[in-house]
Amino acid sequence: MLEDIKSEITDINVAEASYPERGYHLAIEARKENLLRVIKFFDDKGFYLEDLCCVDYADYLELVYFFNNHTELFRIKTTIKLTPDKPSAPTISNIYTMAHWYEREIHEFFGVYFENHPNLTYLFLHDGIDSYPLRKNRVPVSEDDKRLLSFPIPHEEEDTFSVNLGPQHPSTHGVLRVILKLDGEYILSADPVLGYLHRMHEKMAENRSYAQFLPNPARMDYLASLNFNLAHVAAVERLCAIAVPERAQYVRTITCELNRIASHIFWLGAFLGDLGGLTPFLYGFDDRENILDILEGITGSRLTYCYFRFGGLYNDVDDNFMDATRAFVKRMWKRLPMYEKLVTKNVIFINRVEDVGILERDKVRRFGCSGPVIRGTGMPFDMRKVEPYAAYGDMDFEIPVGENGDILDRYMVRMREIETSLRIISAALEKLPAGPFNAEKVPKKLKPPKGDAYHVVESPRGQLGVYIVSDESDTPYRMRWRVPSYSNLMTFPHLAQGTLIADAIAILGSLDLIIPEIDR
Amino acid sequence: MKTLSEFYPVFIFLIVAIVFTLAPLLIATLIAPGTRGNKTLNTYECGVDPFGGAWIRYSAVYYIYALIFIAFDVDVLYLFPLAVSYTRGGNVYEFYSLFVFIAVLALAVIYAWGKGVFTWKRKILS
Amino acid sequence: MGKRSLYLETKDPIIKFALVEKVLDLARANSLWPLGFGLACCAIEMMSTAMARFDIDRFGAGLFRATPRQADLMIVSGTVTKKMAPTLVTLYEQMPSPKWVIAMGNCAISGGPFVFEGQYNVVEGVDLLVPVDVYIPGCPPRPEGLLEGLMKLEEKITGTRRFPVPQAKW
Amino acid sequence: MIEQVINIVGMANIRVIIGLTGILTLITVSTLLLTWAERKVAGHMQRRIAAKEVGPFGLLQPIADAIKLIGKELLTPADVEKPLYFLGPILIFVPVLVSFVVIPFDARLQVMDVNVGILVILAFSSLSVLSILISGWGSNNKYSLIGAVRSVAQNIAYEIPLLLSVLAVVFMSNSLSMNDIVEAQKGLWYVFLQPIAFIIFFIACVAETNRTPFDLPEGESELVAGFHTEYSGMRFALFFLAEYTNIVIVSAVATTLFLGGYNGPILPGIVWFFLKTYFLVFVIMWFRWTFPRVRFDQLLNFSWKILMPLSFLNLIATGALLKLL
Repeated sequence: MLEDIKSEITDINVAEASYPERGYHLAIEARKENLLRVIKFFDDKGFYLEDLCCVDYADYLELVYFFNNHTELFRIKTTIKLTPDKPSAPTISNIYTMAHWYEREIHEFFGVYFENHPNLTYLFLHDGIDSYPLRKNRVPVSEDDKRLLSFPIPHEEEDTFSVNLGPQHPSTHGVLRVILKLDGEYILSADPVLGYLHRMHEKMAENRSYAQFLPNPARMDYLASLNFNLAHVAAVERLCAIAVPERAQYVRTITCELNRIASHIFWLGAFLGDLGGLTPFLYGFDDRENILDILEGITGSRLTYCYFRFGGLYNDVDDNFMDATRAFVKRMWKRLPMYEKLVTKNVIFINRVEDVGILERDKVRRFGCSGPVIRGTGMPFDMRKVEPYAAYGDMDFEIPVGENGDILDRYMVRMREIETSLRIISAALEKLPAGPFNAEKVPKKLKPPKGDAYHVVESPRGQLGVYIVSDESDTPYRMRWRVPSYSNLMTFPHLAQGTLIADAIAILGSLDLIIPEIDR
Repeated sequence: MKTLSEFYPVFIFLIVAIVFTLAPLLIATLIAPGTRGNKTLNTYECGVDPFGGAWIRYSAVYYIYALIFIAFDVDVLYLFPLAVSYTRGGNVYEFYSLFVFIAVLALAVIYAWGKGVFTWKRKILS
Repeated sequence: MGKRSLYLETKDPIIKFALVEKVLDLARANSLWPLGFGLACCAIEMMSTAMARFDIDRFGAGLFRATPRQADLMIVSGTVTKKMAPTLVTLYEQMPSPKWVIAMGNCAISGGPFVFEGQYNVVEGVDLLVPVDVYIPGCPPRPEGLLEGLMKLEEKITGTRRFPVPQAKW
Repeated sequence: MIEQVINIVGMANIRVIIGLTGILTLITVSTLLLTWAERKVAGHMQRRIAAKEVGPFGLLQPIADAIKLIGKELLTPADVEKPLYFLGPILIFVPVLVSFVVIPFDARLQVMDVNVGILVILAFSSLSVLSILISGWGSNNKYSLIGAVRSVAQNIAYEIPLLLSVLAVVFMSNSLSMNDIVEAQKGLWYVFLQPIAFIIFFIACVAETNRTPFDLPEGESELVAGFHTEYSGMRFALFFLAEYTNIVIVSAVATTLFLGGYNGPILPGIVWFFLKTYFLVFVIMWFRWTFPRVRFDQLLNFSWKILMPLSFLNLIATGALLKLL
């Protein structure tokens, strides 16, 4: 792979990066002029755009493009430098359509203007913000930019109206607002408006030390807070090359899988609530409360856990946690057939979800979505297998996969994933090694070396990546969270186009979105 | 033969029903406190100001169903006299007329089915 | 968003007897229908309060109404950002008159963990926007905390407390 | 003293007044009972105890709800069609109350024995959808407009199977009067002779009263609160009242037509009648907590493609079998 990249593009310098320290295999320094050629090259090679973010170094702005491959793991970091006073860059939304979302975000937060970008209006922020928030020094929003950013009011037509599936709606699972253009019952176009729960996590990361930032990831995605906690901790461990003892890795795997089951059960209840059936929600919460009690025993909180530390855990796992988990696994195996009978065999449910919201397999590379959304289309793309972290390396489990990518397949993938998680937990419980649960000499004031690192974790919603740039101080210079719900949401306008309202609500539910994770 | 005046209980019930609904509304207006904010009287649309009103040429995709319904509803009412005077074991002529009547009705549904009225395709634009 | 910009003009009912008000308050206290309005992590704890184990429906507050027109209790469960503030004020104003607000969680009380110098997008406390009746601290508060908040609100409406208060023994 | 009253007012009027007060008390009591029963049934089906703290076993809960709703402010949004908006909740209650006139609670316990009883019921049952359309269109809210137009299409779709299944019963009983139908079922209830007609009738009734799995007009998860999104306080309570009374009416008519009204071995007639009616009401509530919601085109096609041909065949089969008897 490296040789044909070198041969293909001549006038950029390509540097090999070692995966264990950096998290990516190749670093390419492109320039604004040949950026489109490089992107075109990656597109032909079948790469998908994993993440696009911007880092504000004092004397230049750097746009960072991460490319990766679904079939075999090869992550490439491509960077271009922009002048800080009037930063502008060519848009790549004509090649990777979903890149226009990332570009709108960068335009709002950094003021980078993208030439011939389809729609540069506000996505996260609102017009009360007068400076670009994530810039290191205060840069006021210029006048023409204000006009560019202001929100266009859809004009009134004769026989179609635009409805706000607004911030407060029973089936948007939080404060997501989607403006639907309706012709009778059919949806002509749906475009989400985000930012109703933007809580400035990335800005906070820049003036908090690594340890002080520990509780924040749990507030980003409150249903999978242990996975987010693990992503933050593992990224810093990769940056400072801290070795984590075996026992801590196993306990991390067990608790993350328990958290995954709890998140999938919550999704099952909320999704069926969107379809009108309310009873599975309460049956699901019965099991979920069981898990919450087990995790509360060792972590101390019910929902927003802060259990992992750099190099290990907060406290060790006692044996009534082990018995409770074994009892839970045994009970859950008996409960799954009940869900099967109550939900999967229900003919109204089958009619509502079969062949609805089909995501074609070739389009998946366009959107870069991940998690059950991509596994529903038949692609076995799971970070626990592709980039094993914690103790997933020596666990053997197979990844559940759907066939034609409709809502029923996404539902089936999540239910099979609960079974896979149960198998992982029981296997990990058997092989739990004794020994220390914390690395020995982890300095209190952590000062990672200069450089950047990218670490990926499989959260219940998909591929969660953390990109940390550190400058040897104890606070990260820039921390970028690549969240799965954001790229899964990008498939919604394509899937909901032309369907009925009831289908669109079912599709929105099947994507399993967590709004604070999208808004960060 | 019951003349129209024989149906006066129905009319009394009608009036009492209206009074039965107006009374609590009157009580409510009397004993309920009131608040007025500047957005209180706006139409509710998930917390944001709606884009334009709701009175538009709403394209009800199912007006074809209404057409078939009108044809049906009238025909089915003609079956009621036949049902009341249906003799058991009498002449078979009544059964033939019933069969023909229903066959004609069934034709309407089959025609609509063939025409694809009942399949709702996904409207893909662009 | 300094002084509360909420313009709210309340007028008393036309007929006002002490007995009628007492009966109404007792009825209102026992059937508070909350508005289905979850913002962030506290919304998940609010949902688990409505579920089988803690069951807020025992106190008559189980019917989560989706429209503000039919709700009389707004539980602000989560962070109120500056983009969400006008929507929250609109929803509060669109609720018919005997209405109450519970600020659930640190974010609703004072902006919680997201208040730092140079923060540009969080309203530090819901009471800057709407008059709040009961504050429930916690991040997120446990479901029992929400139930205790409901009891406190019922005590505020009717003046008498339904259950004895657990005495601190130390 | 009673004689003077009788000859002043006339025997027929006395019957109407007693019938009226009886039915009004029946409606209020049954609505309070049903709201309590709905919460309890929902609770126990979802493994939780519902409405326990307010009065013994939560029995005072519906009364608390009713008084609270009376004490709520009646908000009338600004750009709403005033006459339609006010008329909606009133009109929805009228057909519901009036169709109690012809229901035979016991052998002679009937406000008025109309010889076209069934037609009165069917006529008024199709009236209630008008008030839903009026309130949906009048409140100038996109969600209520979509909900209202949906309820019209749903009512149209399920009117025909309703008529055809009632026809099958009228074929058997040769009379439209409710009393004669119940008398004709003295020996064998029609539910055993006409099982298909009963199933079609019951499904169509669940659709008429907009209950799950056909509750599309006020599908909470899609249309926020459907046609009564803009109604607050007592007006919303009237929609509530009309919905529960509609359920009682629908199950009362089903018991009269198929389960042999007040016929029953030992207990007096009226006890049998209420037992059967409230059993059917329980079944309708049971549907609500077990089925998800049907999509809109499936709802229409289910009626036009499955229920209607089935009722045709059933009608032909009834006609043929009657000939052979």
